[in-house]
Amino acid sequence: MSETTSAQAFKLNPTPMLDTLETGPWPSFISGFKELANRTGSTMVRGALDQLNYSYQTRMGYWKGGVVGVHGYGAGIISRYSMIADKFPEAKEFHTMRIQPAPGLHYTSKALRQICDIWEKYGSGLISMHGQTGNLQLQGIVQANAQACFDELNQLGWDLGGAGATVRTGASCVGQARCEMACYDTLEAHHKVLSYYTDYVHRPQLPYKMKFKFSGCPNDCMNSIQRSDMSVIGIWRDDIQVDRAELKNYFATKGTEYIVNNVITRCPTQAITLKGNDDLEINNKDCVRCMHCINVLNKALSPGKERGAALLLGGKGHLKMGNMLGSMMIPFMKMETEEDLEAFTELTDRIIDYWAENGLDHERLGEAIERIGIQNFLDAVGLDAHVDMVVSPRDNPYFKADYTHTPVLREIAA
Amino acid sequence: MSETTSAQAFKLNPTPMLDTLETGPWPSFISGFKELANRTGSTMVRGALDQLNYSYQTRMGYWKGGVVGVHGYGAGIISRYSMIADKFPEAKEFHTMRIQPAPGLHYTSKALRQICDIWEKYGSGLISMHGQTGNLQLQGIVQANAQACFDELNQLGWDLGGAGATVRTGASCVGQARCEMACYDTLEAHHKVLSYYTDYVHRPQLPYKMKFKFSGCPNDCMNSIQRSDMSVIGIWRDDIQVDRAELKNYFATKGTEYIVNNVITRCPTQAITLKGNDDLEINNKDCVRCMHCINVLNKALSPGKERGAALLLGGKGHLKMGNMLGSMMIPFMKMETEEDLEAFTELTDRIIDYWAENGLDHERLGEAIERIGIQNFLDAVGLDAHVDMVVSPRDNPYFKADYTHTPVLREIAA
Amino acid sequence: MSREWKTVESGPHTYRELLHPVIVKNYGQWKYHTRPRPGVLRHVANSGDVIYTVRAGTHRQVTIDIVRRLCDLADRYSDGHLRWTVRNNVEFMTPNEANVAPLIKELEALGHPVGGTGNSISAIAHTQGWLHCDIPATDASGVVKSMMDALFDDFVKEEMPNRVRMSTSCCEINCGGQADIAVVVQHTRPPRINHEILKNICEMPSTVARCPVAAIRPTTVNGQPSLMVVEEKCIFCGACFGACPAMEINHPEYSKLAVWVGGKNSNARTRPANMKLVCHGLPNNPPRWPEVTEVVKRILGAYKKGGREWERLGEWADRIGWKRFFEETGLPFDKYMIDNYRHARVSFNQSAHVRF
Amino acid sequence: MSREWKTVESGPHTYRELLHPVIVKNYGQWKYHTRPRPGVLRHVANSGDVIYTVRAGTHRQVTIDIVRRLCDLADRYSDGHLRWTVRNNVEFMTPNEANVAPLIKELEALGHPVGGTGNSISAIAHTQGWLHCDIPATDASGVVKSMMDALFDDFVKEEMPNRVRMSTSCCEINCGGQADIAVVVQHTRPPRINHEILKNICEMPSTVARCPVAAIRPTTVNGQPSLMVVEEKCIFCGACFGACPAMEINHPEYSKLAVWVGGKNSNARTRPANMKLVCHGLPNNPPRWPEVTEVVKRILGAYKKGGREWERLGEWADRIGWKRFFEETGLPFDKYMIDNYRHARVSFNQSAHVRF
Ligand code: SRM
Ligand code: SRM
Ligand code: SRM
Ligand code: SRM
Ligand code: SF4
Ligand code: SF4
Ligand code: SF4
Ligand code: SF4
Ligand code: SF4
Ligand code: SF4
Ligand code: SF4
Ligand code: SF4
Repeated sequence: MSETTSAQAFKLNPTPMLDTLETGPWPSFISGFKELANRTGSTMVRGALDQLNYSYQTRMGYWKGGVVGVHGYGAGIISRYSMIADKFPEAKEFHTMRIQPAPGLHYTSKALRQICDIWEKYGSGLISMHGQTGNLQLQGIVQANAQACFDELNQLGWDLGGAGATVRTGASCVGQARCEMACYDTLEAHHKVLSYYTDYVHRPQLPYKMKFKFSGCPNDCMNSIQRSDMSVIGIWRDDIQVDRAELKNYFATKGTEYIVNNVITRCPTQAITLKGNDDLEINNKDCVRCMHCINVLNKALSPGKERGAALLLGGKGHLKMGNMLGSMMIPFMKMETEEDLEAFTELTDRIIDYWAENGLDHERLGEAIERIGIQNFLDAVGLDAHVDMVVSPRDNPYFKADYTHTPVLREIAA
Repeated sequence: MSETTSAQAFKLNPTPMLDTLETGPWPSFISGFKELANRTGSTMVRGALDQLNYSYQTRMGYWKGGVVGVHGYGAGIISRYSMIADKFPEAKEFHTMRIQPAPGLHYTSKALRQICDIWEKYGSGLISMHGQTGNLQLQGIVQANAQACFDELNQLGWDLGGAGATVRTGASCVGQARCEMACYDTLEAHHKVLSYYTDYVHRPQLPYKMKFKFSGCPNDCMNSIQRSDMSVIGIWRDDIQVDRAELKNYFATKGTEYIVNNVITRCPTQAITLKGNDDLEINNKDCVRCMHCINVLNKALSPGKERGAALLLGGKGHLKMGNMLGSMMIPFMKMETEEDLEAFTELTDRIIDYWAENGLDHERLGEAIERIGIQNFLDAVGLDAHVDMVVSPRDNPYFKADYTHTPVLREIAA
Repeated sequence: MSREWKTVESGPHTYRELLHPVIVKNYGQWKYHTRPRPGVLRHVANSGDVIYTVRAGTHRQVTIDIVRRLCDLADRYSDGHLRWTVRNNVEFMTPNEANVAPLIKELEALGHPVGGTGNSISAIAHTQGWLHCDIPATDASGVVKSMMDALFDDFVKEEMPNRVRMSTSCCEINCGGQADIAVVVQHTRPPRINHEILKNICEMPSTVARCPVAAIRPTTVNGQPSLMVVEEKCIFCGACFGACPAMEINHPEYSKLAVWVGGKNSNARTRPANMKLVCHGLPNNPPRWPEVTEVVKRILGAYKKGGREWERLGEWADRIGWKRFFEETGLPFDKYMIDNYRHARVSFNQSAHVRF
Repeated sequence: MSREWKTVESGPHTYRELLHPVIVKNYGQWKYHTRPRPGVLRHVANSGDVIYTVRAGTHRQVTIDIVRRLCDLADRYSDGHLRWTVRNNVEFMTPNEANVAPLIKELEALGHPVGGTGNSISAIAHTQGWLHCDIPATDASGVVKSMMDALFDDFVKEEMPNRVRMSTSCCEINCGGQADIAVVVQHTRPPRINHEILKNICEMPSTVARCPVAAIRPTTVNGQPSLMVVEEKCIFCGACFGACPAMEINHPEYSKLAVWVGGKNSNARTRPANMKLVCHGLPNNPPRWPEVTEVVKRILGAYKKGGREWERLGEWADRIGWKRFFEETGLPFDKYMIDNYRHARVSFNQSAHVRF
């Protein structure tokens, strides 16, 4: 029920600026939009194209926010009203529904077709696939259609994602589904954890946004360290597994020079040494789990057997502080059983609760920890400090240790 | 004229705590003090020992400052009055005269004996040789003797050093006097620059202290990068000089393995490559002048021929910010002729003037630059920005460039 | 509106039934992979099973028509299964090697380039821009389309030293995330305050609090409580505009584009690193932003030439030194590229290490 | 007092006439050096001239008697020339190789150990302490004498991986400067305010301004303007005490000693680096501070064992990782060692790099 007119009467308006984007080898979103509009006769898409063309001409944006939602939810739809609806009335409403996809962004054609059909019925037919946070973004719906559209989607198992001061939609790498590097089941962890926080996703009740991202190994294909407050990165605790035969093969086919220059000398901690002319040895005590040697020699080397995940806190974008990368909090947690995942959410609960109580309005977790001081944070959430949390111990003398604190003496006496 | 009594009557008081420091192989300052007191019968030294012993017992210090000076100077003497003169009246005054030694801390026995004689006449006979800033510290004089003592020293060419909000006494490494690494004449530069700033040394008129240190090469034997606001470090601009014969010799005597492990692999930028089995090549474009290869192979390698100095700004101790290391301002200045040194002080004048006008009370140069912003600082002192000033370009977007600033376009158009 | 359906707060969609059967069978049991050609991965399981992945670029801003066509391909070549990557590429997985070549052919016929794997330039992560956001100064989709047209070859080939990740963001907030090369809006003037609308729509205390440098102060304008910006303090970040639409930071001329390089999120070899500013003041020049593409091409050209195998862009610049980076790319370094924000000091060259 | 002399503001003493003639002759013309034995350097000039340097430890807090004795030696063995190093060692330079052995013998007889060169532990830079300063919490000279007694062997031998520079400071200001190992006072309580003396001696605005965290506030005590410290904010740094003696930070029990490692000022190999906190809460335990020596010995023992040739202490810790540093030294890491000051974030492990 998007606003359409009869197909014969429908004609797009001139969009000279946008038309220049229809040339060149890379897929043109403008061509896609036009094709859709022409087929469906969507005036909303026409209006959006007109306004976009106008933005290209004037080099200014013309959307403003508002409040659009579905019953019982406080988030999930990004509302957009045109500031120049007098000029382009066809796109005066142009809201986006953020749909949480399955972990790993897996679909069947059947599931996608169902979405397309519902979206053709209620919305513009435009989709952003996917948003940077990981939502399937259905772009272009009027308020009047939102509830009905959502209800149909929801019946098929789709739910809205987060927006505003909520836990946001999660993201997980393909992980064990297809990747030999995965140290835990990212899809399952994503699914469990985000399901657990459903209430926080739908109803803003936090100081600000809170993102979880799940990467199966330190390659961090989800960019979790920079793009999420809670970055869950797969890791292993024991030795790198070595397939000696495959290793020999690599030396034979790639040559020693290649392996020296591309593997041995590139290990960040010089944990790998050449043995003789055609073998190498890894000093696992020095290995910092960077993944590089495994990446290059992936047939011969794999993460160890004792696998789990590390939790890094406080990654986020530019706002107020500049880019922030998450920092190491827990180097290793098992992530295999139900109980492991419960222990995980038990911990993240404590962290979120603390932040919810102590964070300022619009202050991300990482900023709050920095402002409040990591010592206070650790004490409050019941975590012990350990040296992996830092690159090196502090280099300024401005700390307040309790004066009774003399652990070293006990040690030395012993 | 230090307060003495007749030698027979003189007896030290018990100092049981201090006496424990008279054992052990390292020279004992306590034994030295006692020897002196016993010989000269100095009651001031006795009082100082008594008070020091009391400090050892109570674990507290008992000196307070005041104002003691010589005619026409606003600095140079650190005044100390005992807070417990009722207990230890003999050391109720115990001031230190900071004397500026010759650059490089060179003496003749004659010059030192003259000082000793004057100091025996007017002061306690205690000397701190040297203070961390580089002063010859004559410790223990009463106000009444200060002017006469100074006058006698001054007649021999000795002058007071800085204290408080002044340019401080400088420090310079042994440099060209005895070191093959020296890239400029540290002694001469020290002498010229500090003489030039004599007025600033003697009369507090700056926001806070200002230290110059002169190291002849990046080994920085004067710790200038951490201990001085103006760190002047010798450097060269052309290629490292190689004595091929001596290099061959090193390979022959030390062995290739030694040179690979201790030189080639230790170069911070991998600028050195092994050539064949017994030679090496330096890619001088990648060399960052760290000195390491020259240090190890000092017979074969030397700094280039085009020598000068770099200026780093803002090094200092803990106060308020934590340790600060000086940062690169000018990578290369010639330091050979009178004119070179004048150009140097012309530049440091501009820096000091700017800081004098803009620095807050008790704010060191480095802190001021940080607070005010390096851009403003560079503009004000008329220096161009260059990439050597940073480890890498900024990683946060919070900069204000003028909107007319589009240098890149000109470049690209060209 | 009358509703029959009672919402099920189901959270993320279930995934198990969406996975290809070969994946379900070998879940967590993959042994290694190879890349038979750009855009194709071949994963081998401990069981001996093999799955081929064909990756193709998309418009990201797609439509139901485009999605349906991709579904057709999935039905034909990958048993009805498909997935998207974090960089908006689509992936088809099939155990059937024979499907690979025809699938590629059809994808290319539809205009979806096959590539983006290994040491290629993958699709550029980007953001809403003028199409949908309420605070953008540019149109990320358009900038990206323009750049990808120019970088097309490096998407379908694997000829860079290592993978290249790029992003483009339409305001300084940077929803596109950091990347090897990122194009981000940069404002060059303080916000102008629209006092007309401010009084009706501004939550003034939040707006004041949003400013990272406390440049916004309460004031009175025409007898009404309003806000003012202390120009000397303001760093043109636009954070206030996100809090209050009356803080008009966007401007057709004063809002520019900047280029950042060396962002790295992976832990491979070096620790993850923040990206650095290397070019700014580029005009916001729709519909094709040629200056941006030119700068990006220069950087990529120099990296391609000088980077060692497996060396990410930032690692290359760190190795050769940033002075050389500017030399090799021909970009000018200027004073604005020296940090003067909170942690400025740690980026200063606190050493005598210099190159001549 | 009547004066005849009119001050000559001469600045630093002239140096030319103080240099040994061989030095004057070969000034700036040195070619290389060797170390024939610990404590002895042999510099060779382009001219072929040679000068031997004999370096010996001193008490730093010396006396005219000690200095005169050293002058005697200079007259006898180095043509009346001698110098001091930046670490308070004395150096005698002679072109005459035959003078070296007897000079060493006499120095040792006088109690001056010969050494401190090359990869030895040189003398410990230190500060005034209770002997002279107005703000010290300990006596640096005593701590140093105690440590050097224990480290004597490593001064006269060259058996460490690289040179070891140490320092000791009697308050947190750290006049001793940073070093491979530094012992620095650490306060564990806020200053107590002595309101009695405050009103007479305190320049209140300066004292308020001196506090790095704005913990000092004006207040009224017994009707008089005075100061107060906000305890939650105060970081026990003692900066206020330097500005005003009424801010009594020193305390026999609450003032402790901390050990820092890895400071490096030279540019050799790595950039200069700040030293890091590795042990704190050590009691201020005169006259011998045995706990400090014990901790320092542990650190040096581990470094001596594990460090590679030319590797400074901090480089060693960086290479093996700080986790291993704490394991090898047996010192406990604790939460206070995590930075929480201005640049805290840059010291966080913003990566998944960990060792197990
Ligand atoms: C849609 C999306 C861009 C896209 O086209 O993909 C987006 C769009 C917006 N982001 Fe974002 N962000 C999007 C992913 C991100 C990411 C990337 C990520 O999540 O992986 C980041 C960086 C990581 C992070 O969380 O910091 C990001 C950092 C921000 C920020 C800065 C947060 C910060 O603390 O630095 C803001 C500003 C704010 O929240 O006030 C913001 C705000 C916004 C707002 C809500 C602007 C606003 O305040 O009105 C944008 C709404 C646009 C619209 O009309 O739909 N967005 N934003 C992405 C969400 C799609 C989705 O749900 O899947
Ligand atoms: C005497 C000396 C220690 C020693 O025994 O060697 C010393 C002693 C004092 N220093 Fe220092 N500093 C001494 C070298 C240093 C150094 C090292 C250097 O200069 O190479 C530093 C670190 C580098 C630097 O300048 O930052 C140093 C950093 C400080 C600071 C902290 C400055 C900062 O910004 O971090 C203060 C505090 C202040 O100035 O308020 C200070 C203050 C003091 C005062 C004046 C304490 C005070 O405020 O009353 C001490 C006087 C002690 C006395 O009774 O004589 N002293 N001070 C050193 C000077 C001797 C000389 O002139 O040769
Ligand atoms: C499909 C995808 C995950 C997903 O669930 O969607 C993925 C899949 C793989 N990544 Fe990735 N990476 C994916 C995004 C990323 C990202 C994030 C991004 O692109 O935004 C990163 C972090 C980038 C960064 O550091 O900023 C990433 C960093 C890596 C690395 C580390 C590379 C490095 O040297 O720094 C590897 C290791 C390697 O290349 O062998 C890797 C390796 C791989 C492997 C080889 C893992 C495997 O064994 O299967 C997969 C095929 C890679 C290929 O394209 O050749 N993947 N990978 C993502 C594909 C994005 C795309 O369409 O282009
Ligand atoms: C005499 C003295 C300079 C002076 O004018 O007083 C000096 C003299 C020499 N230094 Fe130094 N350094 C002197 C203090 C320093 C300092 C500062 C300090 O000790 O407080 C440093 C910086 C320490 C730091 O990084 O914190 C210093 C870092 C070096 C280095 C770099 C070492 C490294 O690998 O990091 C070298 C290079 C070398 O060892 O070959 C060096 C080399 C040398 C050489 C070999 C230079 C030469 O060719 O003549 C001299 C003999 C060194 C020796 O002891 O074996 N000198 N040297 C200082 C002796 C101090 C002492 O009595 O122990
Ligand atoms: S993060 Fe690791 S486990 Fe996940 S897809 Fe990337 S390489 Fe595989
Ligand atoms: S994973 Fe990284 S750190 Fe570990 S051995 Fe391999 S290359 Fe080295
Ligand atoms: S700083 Fe350089 S020139 Fe000066 S003494 Fe040390 S090594 Fe020699
Ligand atoms: S001086 Fe340092 S950077 Fe230069 S070549 Fe030698 S070791 Fe390398
Ligand atoms: S980068 Fe800025 S303008 Fe673009 S979508 Fe994100 S918030 Fe909106
Ligand atoms: S643009 Fe940024 S700095 Fe300027 S007033 Fe707004 S929030 Fe503050
Ligand atoms: S370290 Fe502190 S107490 Fe010691 S001399 Fe310096 S200022 Fe005085
Ligand atoms: S001790 Fe330091 S933090 Fe505490 S009040 Fe004094 S100056 Fe401020």
